[in-house]
Amino acid sequence: GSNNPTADGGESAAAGGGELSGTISGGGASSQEAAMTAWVDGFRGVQAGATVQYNPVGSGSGREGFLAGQYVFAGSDAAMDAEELESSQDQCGPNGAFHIPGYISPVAVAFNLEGVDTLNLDAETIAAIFTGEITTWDDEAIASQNDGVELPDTPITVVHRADSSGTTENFTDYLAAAAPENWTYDVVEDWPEEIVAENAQGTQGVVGQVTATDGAITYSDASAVGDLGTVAVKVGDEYVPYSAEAASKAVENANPVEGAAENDMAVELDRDTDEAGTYPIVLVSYHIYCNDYADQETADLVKAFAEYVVSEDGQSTAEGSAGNAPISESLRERALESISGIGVQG
Amino acid sequence: MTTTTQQSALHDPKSAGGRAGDKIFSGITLTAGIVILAILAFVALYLVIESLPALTAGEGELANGKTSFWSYVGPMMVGTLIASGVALLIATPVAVGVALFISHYSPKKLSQPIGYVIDLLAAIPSVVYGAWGMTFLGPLLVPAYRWLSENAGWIPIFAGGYSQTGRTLFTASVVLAVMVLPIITSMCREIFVQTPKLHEEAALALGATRWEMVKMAVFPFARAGIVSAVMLGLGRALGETMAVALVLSPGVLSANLISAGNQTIPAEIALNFPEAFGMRQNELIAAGLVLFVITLVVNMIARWIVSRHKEFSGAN
Amino acid sequence: MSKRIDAIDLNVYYGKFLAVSDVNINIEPKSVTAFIGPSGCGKTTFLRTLNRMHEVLPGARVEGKLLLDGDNIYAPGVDPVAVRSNVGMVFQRPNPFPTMTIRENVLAGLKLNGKRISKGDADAIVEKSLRGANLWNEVKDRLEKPGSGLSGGQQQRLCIARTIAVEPEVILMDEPCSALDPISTLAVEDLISELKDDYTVVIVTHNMQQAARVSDKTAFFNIAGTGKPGKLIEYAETSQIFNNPQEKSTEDYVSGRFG
Amino acid sequence: MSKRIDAIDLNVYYGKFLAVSDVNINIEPKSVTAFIGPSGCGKTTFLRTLNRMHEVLPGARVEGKLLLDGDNIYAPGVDPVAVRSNVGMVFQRPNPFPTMTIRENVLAGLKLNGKRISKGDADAIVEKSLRGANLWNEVKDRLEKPGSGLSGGQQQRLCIARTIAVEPEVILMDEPCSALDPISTLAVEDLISELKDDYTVVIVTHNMQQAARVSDKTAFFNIAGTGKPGKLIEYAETSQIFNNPQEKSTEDYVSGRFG
Amino acid sequence: MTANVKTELENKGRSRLTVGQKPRWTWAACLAGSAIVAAAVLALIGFNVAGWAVLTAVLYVISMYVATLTIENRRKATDGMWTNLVVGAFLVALLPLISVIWTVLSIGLPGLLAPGFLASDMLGVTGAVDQQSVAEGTGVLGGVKHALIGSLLITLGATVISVPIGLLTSIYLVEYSRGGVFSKAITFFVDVMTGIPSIVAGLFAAGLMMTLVGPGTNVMGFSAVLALSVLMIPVVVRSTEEMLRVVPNELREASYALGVRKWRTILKVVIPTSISGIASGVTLAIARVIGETAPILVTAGVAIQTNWNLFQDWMMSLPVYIYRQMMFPTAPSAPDPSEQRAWAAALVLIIIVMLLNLIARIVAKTFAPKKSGR
Ligand SMILES: Nc1ncnc2c1ncn2[C@@H]1O[C@H](COP(=O)(O)OP(=O)(O)OP(=O)(O)O)[C@@H](O)[C@H]1O
Ligand SMILES: Nc1ncnc2c1ncn2[C@@H]1O[C@H](COP(=O)(O)OP(=O)(O)OP(=O)(O)O)[C@@H](O)[C@H]1O
Ligand SMILES: [Mg+2]
Ligand SMILES: [Mg+2]
Ligand SMILES: O=P([O-])([O-])[O-]
Repeated sequence: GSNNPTADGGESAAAGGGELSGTISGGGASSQEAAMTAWVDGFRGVQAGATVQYNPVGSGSGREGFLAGQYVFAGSDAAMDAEELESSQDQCGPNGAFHIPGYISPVAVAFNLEGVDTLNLDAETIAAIFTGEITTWDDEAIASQNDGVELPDTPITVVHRADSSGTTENFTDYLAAAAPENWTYDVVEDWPEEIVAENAQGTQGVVGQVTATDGAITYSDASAVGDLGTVAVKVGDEYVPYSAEAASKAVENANPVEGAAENDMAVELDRDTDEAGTYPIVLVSYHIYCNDYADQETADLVKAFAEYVVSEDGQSTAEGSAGNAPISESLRERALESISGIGVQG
Repeated sequence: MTTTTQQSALHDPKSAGGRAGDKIFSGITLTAGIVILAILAFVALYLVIESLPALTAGEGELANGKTSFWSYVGPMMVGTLIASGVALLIATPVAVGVALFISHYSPKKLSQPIGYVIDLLAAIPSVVYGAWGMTFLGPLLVPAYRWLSENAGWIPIFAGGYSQTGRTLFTASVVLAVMVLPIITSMCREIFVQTPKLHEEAALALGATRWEMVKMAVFPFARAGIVSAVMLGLGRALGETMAVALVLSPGVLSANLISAGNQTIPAEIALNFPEAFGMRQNELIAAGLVLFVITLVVNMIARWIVSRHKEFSGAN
Repeated sequence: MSKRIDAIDLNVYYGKFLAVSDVNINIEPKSVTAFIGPSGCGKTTFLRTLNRMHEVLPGARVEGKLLLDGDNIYAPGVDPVAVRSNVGMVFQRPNPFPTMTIRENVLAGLKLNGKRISKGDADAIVEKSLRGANLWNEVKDRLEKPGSGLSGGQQQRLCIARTIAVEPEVILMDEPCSALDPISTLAVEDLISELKDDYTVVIVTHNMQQAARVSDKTAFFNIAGTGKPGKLIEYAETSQIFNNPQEKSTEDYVSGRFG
Repeated sequence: MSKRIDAIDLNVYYGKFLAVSDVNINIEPKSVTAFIGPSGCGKTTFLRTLNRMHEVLPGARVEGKLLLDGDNIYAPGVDPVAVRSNVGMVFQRPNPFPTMTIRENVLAGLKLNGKRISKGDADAIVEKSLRGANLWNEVKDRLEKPGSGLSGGQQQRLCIARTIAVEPEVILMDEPCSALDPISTLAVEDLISELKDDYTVVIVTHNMQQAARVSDKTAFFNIAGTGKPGKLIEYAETSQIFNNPQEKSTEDYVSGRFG
Repeated sequence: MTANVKTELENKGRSRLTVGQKPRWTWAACLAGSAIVAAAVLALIGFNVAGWAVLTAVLYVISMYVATLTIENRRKATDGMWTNLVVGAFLVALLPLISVIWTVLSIGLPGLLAPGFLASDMLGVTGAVDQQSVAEGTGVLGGVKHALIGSLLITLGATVISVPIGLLTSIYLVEYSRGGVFSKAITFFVDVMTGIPSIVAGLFAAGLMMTLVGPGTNVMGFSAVLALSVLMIPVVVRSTEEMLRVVPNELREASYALGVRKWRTILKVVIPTSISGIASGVTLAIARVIGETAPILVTAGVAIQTNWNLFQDWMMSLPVYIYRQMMFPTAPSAPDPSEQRAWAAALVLIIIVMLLNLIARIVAKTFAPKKSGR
């Protein structure tokens, strides 16, 4: 069968000359699935003989599979910890593995409130809403930040993710850093069970639930929020709505993870930044590659694919399909440099 | 006539060849049994090995933040048992009723197509059941939940509010009930129609009404089969992941059927496995092992009940 | 406690196959009537129409009238269950309930009425019925054992006990003694003679001597050939059938000169 | 094509229950032997030991020797299937295969064992066996119909046809005529007399006349009381059993003065 | 005399046998009464159609019971009540069926009818494609060919493994084992396995294949076949076992007495007698596993293009396809095309199982006992 992909940007090849062949497999975060579909398709346009397959089994299983040698690269919403990095030497040789920020996406705080498209909220208020302290939309804490917005007395229904999720982890990380007073829970992948609220499986699940429930609010990958209202988050003195640039900027200004190898681009996001125009609730999903592969063929394929992903073409293809934020020019340069180090073991 | 060519007829070579057929066939069936035993023992072994780290983990070693493994699975065990218990409570009478309808009540011409239609329920993938429960059934039940909460709130299982979205343990149970219904129905139906005509007629000739005939001849004959069917249904209900994961809005155990909260083991595994690694994976598999034990205990009880009446088996 | 039975132009079908045609017969209350005839002539089939057991088989149906004390049991609105509790039946093949004990088998019909019977009464009924069927001595020590562990003849007598336990008004017996030894046969024949005082009894038998011994009237059924319907050839006092039959075929049959 | 049977100290058990004890009997080839006795005395049970059908029931077992032409069929290593293909059996309750047509039922013994036979041969066997069982005329037009749609007597004759179709050397019949009318009974009795020329025939019957008519020798079984084992009381020429029995109980039984 | 009786009857017009029966219109009266009462009750607490139907049904059953009890007797009342309940059970079972089928049909049918849905896979279908088709209102691209073939191959594989093994094992349990330790052990494990969460079966199969063929290559259709077999076997064993057990012993005896060997008796008498039940059990088992998502995802992975080889490379299957499309749309910002594809795929899956069911019934009918007579 032939599907006629009209939006196939394969011609303007960024890397390689189209002479590679073979199959490489990756697995991991489901958040990357839409973007990965676009990359896999786009890469086919660059390297017609090469196939990439990606199994969206989840970040944890992806890393597990990568470490077990099942996948040659992994997608993950969280960076590997020291222990995992160490065990990566089994598959990747003594130089281990490294992270590239492949997929950056703002996490929107989205709500369903008749007639309201956008609200200004600071971190404390967001935390108070999600912990259940603020229970109605016309609460003073909300109203005071939103002059001129007609707020109904609808009760607030908090909807969170039922499954373990990188989105939840990033969102709680933001709350813990920016509103430590109000968010007294840990940074977690599983929503704290002490907070009793509605929940649903997956991004589509929570968005669907909020869309169906008047007065509901959730956090979700911004690409999926559709027509829901979204929150502009207070950073410094201004309220910043989510956007690709603002998200990208947050990653740009992040600090490298302590003790990481030079080519490892795992970052520690600065959630309570004051920097203007930065949207701090960002999900960085990494691609994890080996520094060295067992054979040349794999190394070449992985290298070509990794380069394509961070290339301008790759990033814009993904943006067009998945709605994520493309990485900035400077990040791309660093990433290409890291990728160029991919070699063969021994 | 007395022969000295010892055992010529009883040991003739042709017969020996046939006997080999018997040996081979029984050997094959035995091998199949051994294969099953091996596979299943492997699965059990795998589970035990993978569960050990979680089962033996000391305080603070668990990845879910709980102090002990049992405080983690305990509530989910209860949730699982409630969900599948309620599902069976709903499904069993309906399923047996449908099976009876097909085998003894419906017009003979209709029974085949009706059986086919009910079997259709088994054709629907669990994801679809999940989606249906989440988007259609849940909201449909909300008014009933509201009513129950307002009027029967004093009953513990309805106490403490109700869910606005209908994604509750009861909704999950209903979905499970619909999923196990065809399993129980189909097996019961097949057994009901096997009831010897002789015994049905014996009952009717004594002046039994149709229902009395069913009680006298059909149910006793089918007892073991019904139990087996229910056990298969229970197995499905206990082990169902995707539908529950989609329908239920999980949370801590409240044993309240009509509000959000509670969790089942398979749904917990399905929801958390993708992001799990290391100890978290061991915990989830150990939770699976616990589910095994539950299934086993329930089945053993069922077998015991059936075997008590073995003497009165319907095949004689 | 007994009923008269009148069949009027009764045709009995299995689906399209007319198995018995055009039967007209009047069976007096408090009498024993024997049905005789070659195998396959429709004795069982006709007997089963007398308590509406025929229609239990898929596709089986009946045309004509069958009056029980003047009431047509095939009239619209008549409940077959009511008919069957008045007209008991013992089948050709013994069919005790395999899932019940011997005792439960005997009481099966009584339990239906939902009347609570005291254990004492139940015991009395069980004993009386089993004695009536000449089975008491053989099973009195194992009343709680399954009914299927009995020998063929024992099973048949158990079924007889089960039927008389409910004291119906008419008792139909389809070759009740075919699996019985002479002693049990004798006992059942005695039982039939006793039953006659209160009940109407209809019995199918292949045993001419038995028919001669127990019955007041005898009906001879015959069949012209395969695929043809069975017919009631002659119906009269037993002595007449055996000694002075009006029809040639009856004479041939009862004298064994048939076919 | 016929075998002699000798039972030596045969005890037959259902689990712990000794049903028949201590039987010693010699059955000549090419003869007809009748087993008679009251219901429950173990005739069926003993008959079933003659072709090792007894052991099919769970817990059932046999002690002692049973020689078929001098070979102990209960010797270790003996294949029960070989025994059964030499010793055919007709059951008390007719049991045609419900999945098969009448024709297939007759050919069951051959077809189930995977023997290939040409259609012509098969047709011949079917006709011969059905004629032998006096059923041919009734079913010849519906050979492709299911066997379960026959009347009780027809079913029983079908089972007889099925058994003689495999031409065993010994034929065991458990009350083969109990469901048959006199004509079919006569036919089966004729058949038995014919069979005797080639086969050894053992028949259980409750019908004294039948035993007297068809058998060369008669074995009388009796039982002392419930729970007691059945025993072979007397075994002799049929004429002697009926006219001049040595045992009191035999005399009582055959003259109907029993119990 | 006959004529005499006839006229006597005609004159009487009615008989003692119908005396004391409830009038024929009782049911209609009860139904109407129940409906009115139910409406009245609900009017007090807020009317809704579903509640009204349920309440009417409940009231109808009760009122019929009471009416029969007062006019006739308890036994007829009980019998009537159970008849109503049995019919009611059937109607109740139809409700979710109709509802689910309606949902699937109404959402899925347009997708199924979209040109090329069955003939194409997802190669080249990215979020951009979906967004474009939503924006321009053109037809949805992409199809299920790869998932359809994957599902069929994997299920076929699992069936080929599980049905013989399961069937033979249940034969062993019913016909050969005499309740020994070994058969107890099999029964024990089969019981435990009936409740295995499907994902655990998947993990086991993936782990087993990993040790056998090494990491990476273990992701293939065959691993999924193994996983599904683990799920399928217990269902086959348990249902077949039950069906074999109810075959009357006298048929086995009849066959043995003809000198037929045990194995032939089993194959030619026991199995044909119970074939319809066995076929139902097998179809149920297939229906159960063909809809499994999690175990296939972790064993066979996902794919966007057709793969015919069970022993190499990843493979898509219908349930995984449905699940991914539904929960993780190809274009997160334009989920409609994915949703349409998901429900259309669900419809395809249902149709497959229906066809399987039909085949099983035809098979059963060919061998099943000729039903007729006593
Ligand atoms: N399957 C069985 N299990 C236990 N006991 C049995 C079984 N079958 C028969 N018996 C008992 O064994 C004894 C002999 O039974 P058997 O069937 O051989 O009697 P029979 O002489 O054939 O009687 P009938 O003339 O009534 O057929 C009886 O006491 C009977 O209850
Ligand atoms: N269930 C059935 N379906 C179709 N035909 C049947 C059925 N039962 C019986 N018949 C046919 O109806 C006819 C009468 O059968 P019926 O059983 O009444 O005979 P019968 O006189 O009782 O014979 P027997 O003395 O052998 O019991 C026979 O030709 C028989 O084949
Ligand atoms: Mg008859
Ligand atoms: Mg007997
Ligand atoms: O990308 P998620 O981990 O939130 O599914």
